[in-house]
Amino acid sequence: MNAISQPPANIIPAEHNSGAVTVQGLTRRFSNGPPVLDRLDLTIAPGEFVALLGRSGSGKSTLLRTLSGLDPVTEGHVSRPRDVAVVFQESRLLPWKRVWQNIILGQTGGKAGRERAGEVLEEVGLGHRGDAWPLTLSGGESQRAALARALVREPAFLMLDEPFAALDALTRLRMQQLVAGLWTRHRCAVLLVTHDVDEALLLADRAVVLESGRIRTDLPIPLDRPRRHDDPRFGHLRSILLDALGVHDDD
Amino acid sequence: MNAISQPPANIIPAEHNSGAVTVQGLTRRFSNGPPVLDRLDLTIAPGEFVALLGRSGSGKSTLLRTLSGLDPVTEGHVSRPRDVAVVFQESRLLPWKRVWQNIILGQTGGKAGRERAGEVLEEVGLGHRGDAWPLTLSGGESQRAALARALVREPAFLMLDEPFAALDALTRLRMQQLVAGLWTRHRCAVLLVTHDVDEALLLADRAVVLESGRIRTDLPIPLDRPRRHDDPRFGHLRSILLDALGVHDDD
Amino acid sequence: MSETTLRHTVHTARPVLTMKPHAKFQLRGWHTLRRYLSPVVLLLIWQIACSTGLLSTRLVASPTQIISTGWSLIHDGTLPVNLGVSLLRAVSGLSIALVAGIGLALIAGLSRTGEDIVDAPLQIMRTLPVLALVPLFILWFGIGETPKILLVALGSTFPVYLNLHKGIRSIDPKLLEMARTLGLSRGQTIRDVILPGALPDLLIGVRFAVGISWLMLVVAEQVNADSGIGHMMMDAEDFLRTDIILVGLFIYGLLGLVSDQIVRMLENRLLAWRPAQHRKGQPV
Amino acid sequence: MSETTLRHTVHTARPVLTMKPHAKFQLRGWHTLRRYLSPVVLLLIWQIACSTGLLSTRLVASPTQIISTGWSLIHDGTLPVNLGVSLLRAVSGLSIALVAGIGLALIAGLSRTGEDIVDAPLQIMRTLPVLALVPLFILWFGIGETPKILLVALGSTFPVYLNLHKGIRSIDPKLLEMARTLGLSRGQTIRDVILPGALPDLLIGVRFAVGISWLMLVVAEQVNADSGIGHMMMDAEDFLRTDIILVGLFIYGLLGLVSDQIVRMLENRLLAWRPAQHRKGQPV
Amino acid sequence: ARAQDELIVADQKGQQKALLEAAGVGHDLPYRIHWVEFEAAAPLLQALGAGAVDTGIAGDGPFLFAWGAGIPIKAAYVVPPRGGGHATAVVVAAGSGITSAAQLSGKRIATGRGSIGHLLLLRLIATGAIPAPAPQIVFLQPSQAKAALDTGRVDAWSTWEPYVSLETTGHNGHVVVDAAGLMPNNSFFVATEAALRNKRALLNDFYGRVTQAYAWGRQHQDQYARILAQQTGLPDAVAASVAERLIASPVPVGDDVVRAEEVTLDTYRDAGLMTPPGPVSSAFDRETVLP
Ligand SMILES: Nc1ncnc2c1ncn2[C@@H]1O[C@H](COP(=O)(O)OP(=O)(O)OP(=O)(O)O)[C@@H](O)[C@H]1O
Ligand SMILES: Nc1ncnc2c1ncn2[C@@H]1O[C@H](COP(=O)(O)OP(=O)(O)OP(=O)(O)O)[C@@H](O)[C@H]1O
Ligand SMILES: [Mg+2]
Ligand SMILES: [Mg+2]
Repeated sequence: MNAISQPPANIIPAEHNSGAVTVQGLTRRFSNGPPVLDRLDLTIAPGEFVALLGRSGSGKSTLLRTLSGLDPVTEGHVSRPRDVAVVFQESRLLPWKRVWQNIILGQTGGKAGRERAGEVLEEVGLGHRGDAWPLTLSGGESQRAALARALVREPAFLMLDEPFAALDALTRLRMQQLVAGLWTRHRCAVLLVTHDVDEALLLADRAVVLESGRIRTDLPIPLDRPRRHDDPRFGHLRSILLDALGVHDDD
Repeated sequence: MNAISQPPANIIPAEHNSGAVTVQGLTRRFSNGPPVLDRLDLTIAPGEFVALLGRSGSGKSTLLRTLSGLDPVTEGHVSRPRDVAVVFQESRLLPWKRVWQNIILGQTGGKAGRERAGEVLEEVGLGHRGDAWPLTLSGGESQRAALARALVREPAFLMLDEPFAALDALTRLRMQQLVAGLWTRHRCAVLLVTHDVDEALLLADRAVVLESGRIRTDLPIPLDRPRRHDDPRFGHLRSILLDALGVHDDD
Repeated sequence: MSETTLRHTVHTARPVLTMKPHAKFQLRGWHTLRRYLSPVVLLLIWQIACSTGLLSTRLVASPTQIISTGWSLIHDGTLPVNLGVSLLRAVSGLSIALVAGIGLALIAGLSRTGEDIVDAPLQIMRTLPVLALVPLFILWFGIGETPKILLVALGSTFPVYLNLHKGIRSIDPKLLEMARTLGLSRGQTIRDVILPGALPDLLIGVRFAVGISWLMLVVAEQVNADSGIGHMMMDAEDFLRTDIILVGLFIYGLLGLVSDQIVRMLENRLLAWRPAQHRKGQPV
Repeated sequence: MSETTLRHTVHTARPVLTMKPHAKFQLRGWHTLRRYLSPVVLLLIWQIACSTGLLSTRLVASPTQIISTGWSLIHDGTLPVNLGVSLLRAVSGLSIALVAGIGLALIAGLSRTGEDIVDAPLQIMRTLPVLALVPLFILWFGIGETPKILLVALGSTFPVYLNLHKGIRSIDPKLLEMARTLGLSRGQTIRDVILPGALPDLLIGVRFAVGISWLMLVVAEQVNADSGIGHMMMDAEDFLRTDIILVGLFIYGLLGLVSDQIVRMLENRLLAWRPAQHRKGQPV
Repeated sequence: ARAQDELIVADQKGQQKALLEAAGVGHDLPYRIHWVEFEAAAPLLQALGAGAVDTGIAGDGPFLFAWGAGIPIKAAYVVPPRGGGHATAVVVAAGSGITSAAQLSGKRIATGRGSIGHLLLLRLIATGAIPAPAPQIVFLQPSQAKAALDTGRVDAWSTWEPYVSLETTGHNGHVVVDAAGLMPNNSFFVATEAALRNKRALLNDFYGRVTQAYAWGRQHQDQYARILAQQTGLPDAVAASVAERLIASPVPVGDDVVRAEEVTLDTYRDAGLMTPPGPVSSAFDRETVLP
């Protein structure tokens, strides 16, 4: 209750594992409703890129919250690297700090901070808005600023909750490439929540589908990179995933 | 400054037009930056379904704000029907009212209110969350609640700002059908902001692309309804739109 | 993340955190009790200081002495009568203050013209020492109950006004815009958006107002009063009856606790919409 | 939407609204001036009531009389000296109150244990009438400057504490969660998230504290004081110098205005991040 | 720890200090006088009780209440009223038809609770000067009482200097009855028991100088009045009248004083305002010897 920026009391160092994300038997329920997460198991190897799909309200954000240490683990066991970065579903920028200050928040970069922020803002296409107040950003701009804030940290484990939802096709492509680039360079573990099956197939090593609180589909994506939509296996994987999501790929 | 729920001082009844939306020479700039909207012209006929596309930060939400009467018109001329409903990019639910109360907010339905809310919540797949507090909703759930709040009003002019961005493929299809259904029954004018070209092509009579503050592309979509992705003209229109958005449809 | 954790994991290549389930037991009553632990501890220290002679009981009575004085005051009816009279005055004054404060805050918060008219005079009056205003009140309202109740009302209007006004000004403009596009009437917007949105601020204002209303009685009940808690205090002060003064202070303290508890209950009920983990205390 | 609009368009099948450009002229100075129009009008009414004999000047001096008394007090140095002395006491007391209030609010706002320890005693003390505490302060701190400054500090700590505490508790938990996942240290979180987020509340608290600090002087300067604005007021009260009392009230009022103006300037500067259309007054 | 050669003297509204300085008897002291000022008797007596000052001046009423509350102080030196107590009186506003104490019966009279005005009313009722039905006593602070009297909310005001002079000289009101012969009207220099033990010599010397100062004041009454006017902002006429009634000849406490205060104490006890903790004589210090 009383600690800012301190992990929940029940976080202890895990010696048996070196940087992987492990979730075992995680159950989460709100008040006395049915469990949102129900004895869920998930492992993400270091450097692995996992896409998390699932119906609206299936518990994706809840899982991310638990993994970021914001919710207590009451049933089950969770272990993850210490250096994480999270892009939440909402941008969560501090409205009283200019965009560039938000980017390097908590970074002890000294004078270089401003420059570093400028660079990464340039990368997400917000170079011209660095001095703006967050409340004046458009929906997509805030989402990109939140992304920039996560990327600048180069974490061991990156969690992204629908980070491209408010972006137009072109900007979305650019941002996907940016995340892919960071991942390639840095080989961090990534958990990407997305509703876009194509996005999952383009970026991830593995796509998992959350349903009724459990991982019902765990689909490896053995495509070479760079990936292309017209790869014949792409269409196949696509229909498997859409099927798992309850959409029949006939229209 | 002093009026709640009163239109800006400069709204006057337009006698020469019966329910159409007209924007003439609308210019909007923030402080002394370049104009976000630059002598923009747009007409939406009564009962017309227009999709508005554009890069992130191109001014789509700004246009919607002006059309909803929230921003003053300093240059140009805007006229629209009186009964509008808006779904903003953020859900904007009152956190202190239960979901069903948010839906019928300001409706003077009396006892039937609760029932009416229940019906429309059922339609957006939130029947079970009607009694929840908005802050406990997932991202997609709040978006659907905001949509329900607009639909329940059956307005003459419906503005939707990326209303399906946080929804999974299946839920998104359902919501699209819901909006289409309302539109078919009610024949209201609709302005839908979206980043999804397929969505625009599936739903709209016309797709307009905003660029540098003006409508650069105004593409009629002369397809019969119900529309299917495998229609050969669909692919053609798709590549025109993607091209207008700067994406080259080769991957 | 804590340094400790880092130290423990220094031998692994990548520091890792593991979250294990923890038992979530929370006795509801216990928490409420815990709040009142520190006042009780302070009382005990006081009593001990008096008993051991660290604090001269000639100057400051000990808690047990105060309780015995209090008991005799209850017994001979002094205390209940005075409390009752003051309660009536406080409640009447507070009611006026609530109506006036909320009304003025709405006027100032909802229209710029209203703010121009209302705010400056209130900001000026807010700082005037009530003691100096008492003769004016006698002039205008005589020496009966009216000036007493109005003094209470005057003092407690300001916190209600100031906090609510601030609360209205810091309501999320997005919600107000939403209300506008939904075509909510002025009354509906106030009822459904503005007052609930500014409620936490209003509650702080009310909290202050309750405290101030009792403080005002100390001043107001100097005017032709032969009963009331403020009268009792001033009387004791004039006759240097420190034990009675301390009984009075005790009652004021108790009042603080009770009003605190009531506002907390109100908060828990009225702010039920905040997700459970954020409601009590601070979530961080 | 207004009824008028409806009436005009009743002959069209669908009511339609047209928005035309409107000239956006706003003289900056004019708005500030307008705020102080109503106090000036009140003053004028007062003067007229006195001049026409509606208000007996034997009981209440007229503004012109007050100004002339004020002028002579300035001239013979009484006013500047008293003001200076009081200002020093108020500023010292306020500084302590700010440090204590912010510190305690952080303790109570950031940890539940801290709240348990700090909150209840403060809620109790908040309601104690200072007048009754004066003897204790003499006992503990003698009769020099210390008890005066501490009385001021005591009184003004509570509004700072209470408002900031509330402000901290109502910071958007999403931002605090964000700070946690970014690994911000406790100090960074306080500096970058908590204090800026609770700033509007803190400012309200400070506003109250400034007012209360001056009110406390009326009480504090009864003890071993031969100067100070509170002393001047009490003195005038004892010798029934209503004109001096009114000069004092004028100064208190002015002080209210000045502190109000300062806080407004601070607000405009510190809350610059709110989009322009929402900053001044209410956007609705 | 206070220096043994420093005397801390509490003053009300700077009046004693001003008198001592005007009389020029405050110079060439073998010790230091540290003056502290209080707005009223109550905080002054509290400061005495807390041991923060050594001695200070207070009226007999407030002093007896403080002593009754068990505060370790004693009255060491008496400042008797000049002219037998005209400084306390019941006054009425201009144009009032009340001219005698008997007419006050059943009227509304303002006074301060526990003040000498209150004592005067109690004495007037106790001695039958105001016959039944007893007047209704309205407790108000001086400024409040003034407002109430001016607006006719009360019929009379039982008060003391300078208010008596203010009302009569300033506003054409008149005195109905005063305290002469009814009550002692003494003021006292009250000292803490500790000071009486440890600083006896200093106190004796100081009280001697007070006597000299008052003697000077008697001879230079207009000069004293000027000082008073300057200090309090009272109109000159009022100040002159106050000076005439206040300037007295302080003396050590004698048997007559103790006897007189016994009456005061009895009045308070009969009115239920206090319960004395011991014989009245224990409230007085009889060992002051002028140098
Ligand atoms: N604090 C809470 N109290 C009660 N129920 C909650 C709370 N938070 C989330 N829920 C419920 O838990 C379920 C899962 O929520 P979650 O946010 O994890 O969904 P999601 O998979 O992220 O959905 P979306 O794709 O719409 O964002 C939802 O039905 C939601 O309403
Ligand atoms: N209040 C404001 N002050 C300054 N600039 C603003 C303000 N509001 C919006 N802007 C800027 O105007 C531009 C257009 O914003 P708008 O919200 O209309 O974009 P959009 O087309 O809706 O983008 P998105 O698809 O990302 O939501 C953006 O660059 C934005 O930063
Ligand atoms: Mg989610
Ligand atoms: Mg937008």
